[in-house]
Amino acid sequence: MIGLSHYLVVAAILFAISIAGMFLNRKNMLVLLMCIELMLLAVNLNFIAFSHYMDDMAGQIFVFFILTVAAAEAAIGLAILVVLFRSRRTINVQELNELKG
Amino acid sequence: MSFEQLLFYLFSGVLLLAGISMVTVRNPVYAALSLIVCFFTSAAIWVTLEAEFLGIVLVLVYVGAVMVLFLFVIMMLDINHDHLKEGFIKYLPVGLLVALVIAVEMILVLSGGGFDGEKYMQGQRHGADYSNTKALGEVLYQQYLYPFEIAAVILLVAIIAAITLTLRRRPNSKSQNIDQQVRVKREDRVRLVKMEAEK
Amino acid sequence: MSDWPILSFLIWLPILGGIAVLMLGDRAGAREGALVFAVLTFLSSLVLLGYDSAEGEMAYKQSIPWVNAFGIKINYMVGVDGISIPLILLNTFTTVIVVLAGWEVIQYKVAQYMAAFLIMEGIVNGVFAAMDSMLFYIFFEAMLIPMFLIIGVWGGPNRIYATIKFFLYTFLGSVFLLISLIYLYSKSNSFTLTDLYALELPVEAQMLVFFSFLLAFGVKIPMWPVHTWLPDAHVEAPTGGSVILAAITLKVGGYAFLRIALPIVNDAALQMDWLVIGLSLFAVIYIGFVALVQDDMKKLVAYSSIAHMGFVTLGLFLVFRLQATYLGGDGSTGAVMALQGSMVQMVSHGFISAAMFLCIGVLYDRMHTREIKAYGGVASRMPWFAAFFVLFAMANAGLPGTSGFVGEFLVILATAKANIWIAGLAGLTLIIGAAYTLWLVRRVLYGKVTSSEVDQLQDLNRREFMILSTLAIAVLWLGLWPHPLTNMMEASVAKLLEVIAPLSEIGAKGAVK
Amino acid sequence: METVYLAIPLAPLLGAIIAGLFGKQIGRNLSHWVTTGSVALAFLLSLFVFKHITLDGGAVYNGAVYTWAVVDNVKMEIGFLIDNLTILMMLVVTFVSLMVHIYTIGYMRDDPGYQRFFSYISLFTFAMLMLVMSNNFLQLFFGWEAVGLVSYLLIGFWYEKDAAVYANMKAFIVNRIGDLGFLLGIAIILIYTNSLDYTVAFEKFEVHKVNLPGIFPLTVGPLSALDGVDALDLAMVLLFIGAMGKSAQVPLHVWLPDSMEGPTPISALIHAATMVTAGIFMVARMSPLYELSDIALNVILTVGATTAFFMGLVGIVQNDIKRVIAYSTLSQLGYMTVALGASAYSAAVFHLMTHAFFKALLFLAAGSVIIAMHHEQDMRKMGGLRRYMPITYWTALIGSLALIGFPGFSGFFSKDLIIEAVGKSGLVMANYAYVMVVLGVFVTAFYTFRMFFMVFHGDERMDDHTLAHLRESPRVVTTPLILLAIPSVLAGFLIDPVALGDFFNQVLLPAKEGFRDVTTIMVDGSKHLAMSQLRESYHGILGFIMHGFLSPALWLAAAGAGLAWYMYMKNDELADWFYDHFGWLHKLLTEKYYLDTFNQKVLANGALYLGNSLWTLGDKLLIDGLFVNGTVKVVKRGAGLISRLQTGYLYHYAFSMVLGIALMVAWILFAYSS
Repeated sequence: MIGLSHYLVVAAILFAISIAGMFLNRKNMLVLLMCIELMLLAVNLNFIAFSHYMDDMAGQIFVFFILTVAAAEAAIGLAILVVLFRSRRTINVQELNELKG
Repeated sequence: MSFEQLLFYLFSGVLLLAGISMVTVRNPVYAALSLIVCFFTSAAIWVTLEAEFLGIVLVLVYVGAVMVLFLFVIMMLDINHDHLKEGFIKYLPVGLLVALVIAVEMILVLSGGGFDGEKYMQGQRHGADYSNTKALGEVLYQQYLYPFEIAAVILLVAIIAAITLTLRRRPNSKSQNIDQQVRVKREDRVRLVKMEAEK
Repeated sequence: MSDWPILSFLIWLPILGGIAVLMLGDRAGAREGALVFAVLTFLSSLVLLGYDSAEGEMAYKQSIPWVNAFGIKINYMVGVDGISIPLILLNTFTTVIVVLAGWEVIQYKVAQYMAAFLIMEGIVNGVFAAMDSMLFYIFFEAMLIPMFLIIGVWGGPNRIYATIKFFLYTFLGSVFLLISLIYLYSKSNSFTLTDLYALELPVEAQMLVFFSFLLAFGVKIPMWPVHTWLPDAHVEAPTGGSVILAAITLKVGGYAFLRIALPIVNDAALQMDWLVIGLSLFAVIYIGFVALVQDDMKKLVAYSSIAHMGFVTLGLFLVFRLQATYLGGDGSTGAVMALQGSMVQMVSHGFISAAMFLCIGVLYDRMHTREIKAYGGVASRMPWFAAFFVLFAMANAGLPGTSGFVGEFLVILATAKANIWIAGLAGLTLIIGAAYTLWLVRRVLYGKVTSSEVDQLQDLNRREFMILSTLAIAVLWLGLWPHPLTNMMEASVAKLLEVIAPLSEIGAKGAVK
Repeated sequence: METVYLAIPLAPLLGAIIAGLFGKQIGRNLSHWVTTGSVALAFLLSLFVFKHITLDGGAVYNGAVYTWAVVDNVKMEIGFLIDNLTILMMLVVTFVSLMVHIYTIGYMRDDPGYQRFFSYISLFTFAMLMLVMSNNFLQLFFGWEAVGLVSYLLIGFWYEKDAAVYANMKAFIVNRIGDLGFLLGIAIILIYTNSLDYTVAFEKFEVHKVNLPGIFPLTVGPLSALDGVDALDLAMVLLFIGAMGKSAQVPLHVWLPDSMEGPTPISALIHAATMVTAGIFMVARMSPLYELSDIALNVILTVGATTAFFMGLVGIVQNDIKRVIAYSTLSQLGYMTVALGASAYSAAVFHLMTHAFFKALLFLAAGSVIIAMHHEQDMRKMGGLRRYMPITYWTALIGSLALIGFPGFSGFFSKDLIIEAVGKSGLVMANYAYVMVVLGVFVTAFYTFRMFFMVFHGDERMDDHTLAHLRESPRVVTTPLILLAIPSVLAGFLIDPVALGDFFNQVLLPAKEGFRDVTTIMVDGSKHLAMSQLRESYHGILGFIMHGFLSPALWLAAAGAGLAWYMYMKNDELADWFYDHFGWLHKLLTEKYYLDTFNQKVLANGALYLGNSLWTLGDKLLIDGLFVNGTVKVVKRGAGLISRLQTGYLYHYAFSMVLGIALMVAWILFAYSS
């Protein structure tokens, strides 16, 4: 039988992969954004799994909202990326340290 | 191994492999494509979990819109990809270590026994007449109406924000400014100069 | 006339006056305006001399509910007794002096300068008149602001360091004070001082409150080892600032000990009196030696202030021992004498330190240096100044006939009653105090004229002469006839002593250590 | 009468204020007229009081002028106690002061600080009168310190002279050491009597003989030795420490020789005749209390005897004329102190009086010499002045004879009385004291005549310019010399009434049941027999003089004077021989037993060193450096460190977030696994 924990484990591994991705692609902001999408996907998978096994629609509702917000986030993130690239001619995160105190 | 299990392992395997390839490939285009694979396979998993609507939405919205956007941006920005992969090997151990720690920890949490109950072994199965879309809709438009509307507003704001951020006024492009044209007054156009009459 | 809220008048008149002077801005008349307000306040404060000192009760009381929200009640409650009145008079008097002292010297932002002192005056009057601990706290803290500005704006080259040090130091203590007051409120449900006096707390709780009081007021006085802000602040402050700092703000610390700390947490104070007595002795002796080696005149006087204030805390905290070692019979315990000695010491130190700083100001205005080395032989060029300086120096060294003697004398007499050894140690100030003061006199006034700058010194002008002679009269008057002062506070002190260390209880508690 | 009493001190005060504040306006002449007049008035009024009380047998006055303060039921008043002791002191003070005023007109003629000087000495007269007329400890202390202040001002009168301003500071601070003891003594008396009044103290201690427990709560450890000390003993010793400061007894004597930096009239008035005797006066005044404490009396005896002999020795090697007299003053003060210790209070006061006259005379004569020598004070550059300054010569001779105790001169009576009294004293230290005072007589005679011969006899050793201008001082200088010479000779004949008679037996407090009257000077006849024995063996002046010829003192004095004559007039080689063979002694004496060196090197420099190290180590390094600025530094460093964490790189922030998640999950794992 495929139980809830199977899905949760898959989601966890997926989440870990995306974290590893954030470390590995620390220069490329595009891939970073994608990693975030992947993380959200892992989260969503959890929600859906829970929703299914606990027979609660709320989980899916959440996924719905997450998808919405993630889409908005992706749009704005990419927009910022574009603006950034226009002004700095790079998306290399290592060159961006304006936040330094 | 039942068919169900087969599907699960198949999709999960592909999902994880695609995820790994996404974070490791050099070319961001490939990365985006791997991500698309991820989306597809997880949509499939969702469907097996009777979340048909969301599965379809994932494919439509993410694969169809978001990822295309990504690809657009990747191609639009002419980026030196080789340069961006520098330091990959250097950070590989750290990344793997952290990922491993997180994964192990989470798996430990999950396998701690909290989800072992009978209830979590078999999900709720519905009949053929069950409509996931309908069920979702019923909850969404009744119980979660306001959050839904807020989500809509967020999307709208995101659109506006994205447009304003990327909108670029080129100095040498010629266009009409309707607003200014309408508001113009007589004095702005004609200047009356009083001069002494010549004698 | 009896309904006339004289205390509120004394608090708010100078503050409003200060605002009015501020509004005058750089237009001419700021000095005159400030003087008018200062003199007016001083004259009205003389009304307080009509206080009936026989009973020692709070008089001229006024109480208005001020904050009554969220279950917190703070009253605008003011009143004075024989302990507060001399200090209020000292304050109003000193402000007049300070306004006069800055008359020609201050040319930069005159209106603001004068306004700061007027506002300071009102706030300090508030401190001395407050009968509500929260009101006291507010005035206590508000005092910092004008002082901060005075040092920070009109101060010397290193003023920023000095101001921040001054501010943070005092603030450190204040935080604990606030917490303690809130705690006390939570126990007694009142901020009124008399209610807090009546509050019975376990000794453990009192201990914590006591230490926060000690920190708050000890910094203000200041006691060793939290004194190092004072020399820096004095050195950087303009003359007027130094005068107010030494003559008034230090007194607030002593007054607060007497009015707040001792009566409220008397049990803890009883247990910890050895600590404060020790610190006081330490201040008297240690600081005396430190003063000896200063080569900045203002620093020297600042250190001597600390030593003198050591006598104040010594007298205040001796009461427990005095009450405890009471031998019975027709004599008195000496506790009243100790408290009175402390009070007289505070008032007298107000006059003397003000005079000393003004004297240094006189020299500084002419030579623009406070280095003792730069002087020498001033007496031959400024004989009148030298006469005043020697007088005040002698007062500083506690010569009988000057006010400096009275407080020290009473405190030492009372101390001897408690413990002759402590008296002996405290009495070392007779020697050390004379040593550092006279050495200062010797290096500044005496000897041959050392430099051409000194050679060209002009003697006191009419304004300076007037200021210094007023102070000289005050110093001599207090020294030759302190009776009016001691008489005014006697009953009030005795009454407060009943709260702090009632003879009946102290004996029972077996305080003899 | 009260008005008169009040007027006596206030007249000089008024003079001082007028001359001091308005000296410039009223000019030099008016200044000295005002001050001299006011002191003359005080003198005349004192005479009037003398007649009223002493001669006409008026009642002792003991009353308050005003209430200084009432604190804790202790009434502190300013008031007067006028009895014979007070009157004697008043007469001595005002008379010598008057002489000095007159003398000063001539001596300070050319000084720019003329008015100031007159103001000071009148102020001093006021302070001294307040001291002697006081009826309570508060006013006593006031006068005590006030004379110290004026002394300070006067020693430093020539404030441009470094030595002068050094000396005046030294004088004040050394006196302050004594004052500390004095103040503590007063405090102990206050504890037991709850009053600062003399008479209350006399009565209470006379009646109670207290030795209450509880005065030394801190008698643990090394201090427990004091546990059994009687409060009164301690109080009396402490009061005497005050007297040691003021009356320059070893080891608090160091200020007096240095005080010679002041103008000579001051040395005469303050540092010989009046102020330095304040300590003697005080002990005499407190005789009803001192009589109760044998410990204190022994201390007094020892200190006095030590001072009398050893300070006289130092006088032998001095070459500055004023310093010789200064050491002689120290020595004579030692004699007075010894007398006090032997319970011969009246003898001490008697010597105080005669000494005031002849020592003032000697100082003024020295001043006269100094004027003539154009302010040269080194005796080695004088000599042969007898021919040029006859009046000064003869008056100085009278002073010297009085000082060494030549029979018939005032000093003879007083000093002989003291020696006799010490010899008869039954105290433990009496034998030591007796040897010291008897040897002291020899020393006194030696240094006195050494000075006398060096100055007035022998060759003129000064330079030609000075020699050409040598002449007798003006009338205004010599008149006081002559006036002072008279009592220097004759005052001794008052021995019968003053020292041995009932002069000081006025009743201050009538006897309470079972106790004796409290009198001005009280001697416990049962214990201290010296005076009563002397009184019994006294058979008139002549008898006393004749008896003097039999005592060793006179012969020692003669030997001393003779030796001086031989050494300095006849045979110079003897001095060289002594110098060669007793070089170490000479060195020890010229270095004043190394006390000054010790004070300077150890005490003064030690204090400065201590102050410096406390300041730099304690205040600057520990409190400011470590705590105050240390806190600032820690905060700054910490902030710097923490702000370095804020790199600005997104992935660092992401990393920390991830790390946070990992930790959180780990925490959940551990927290919920059990």
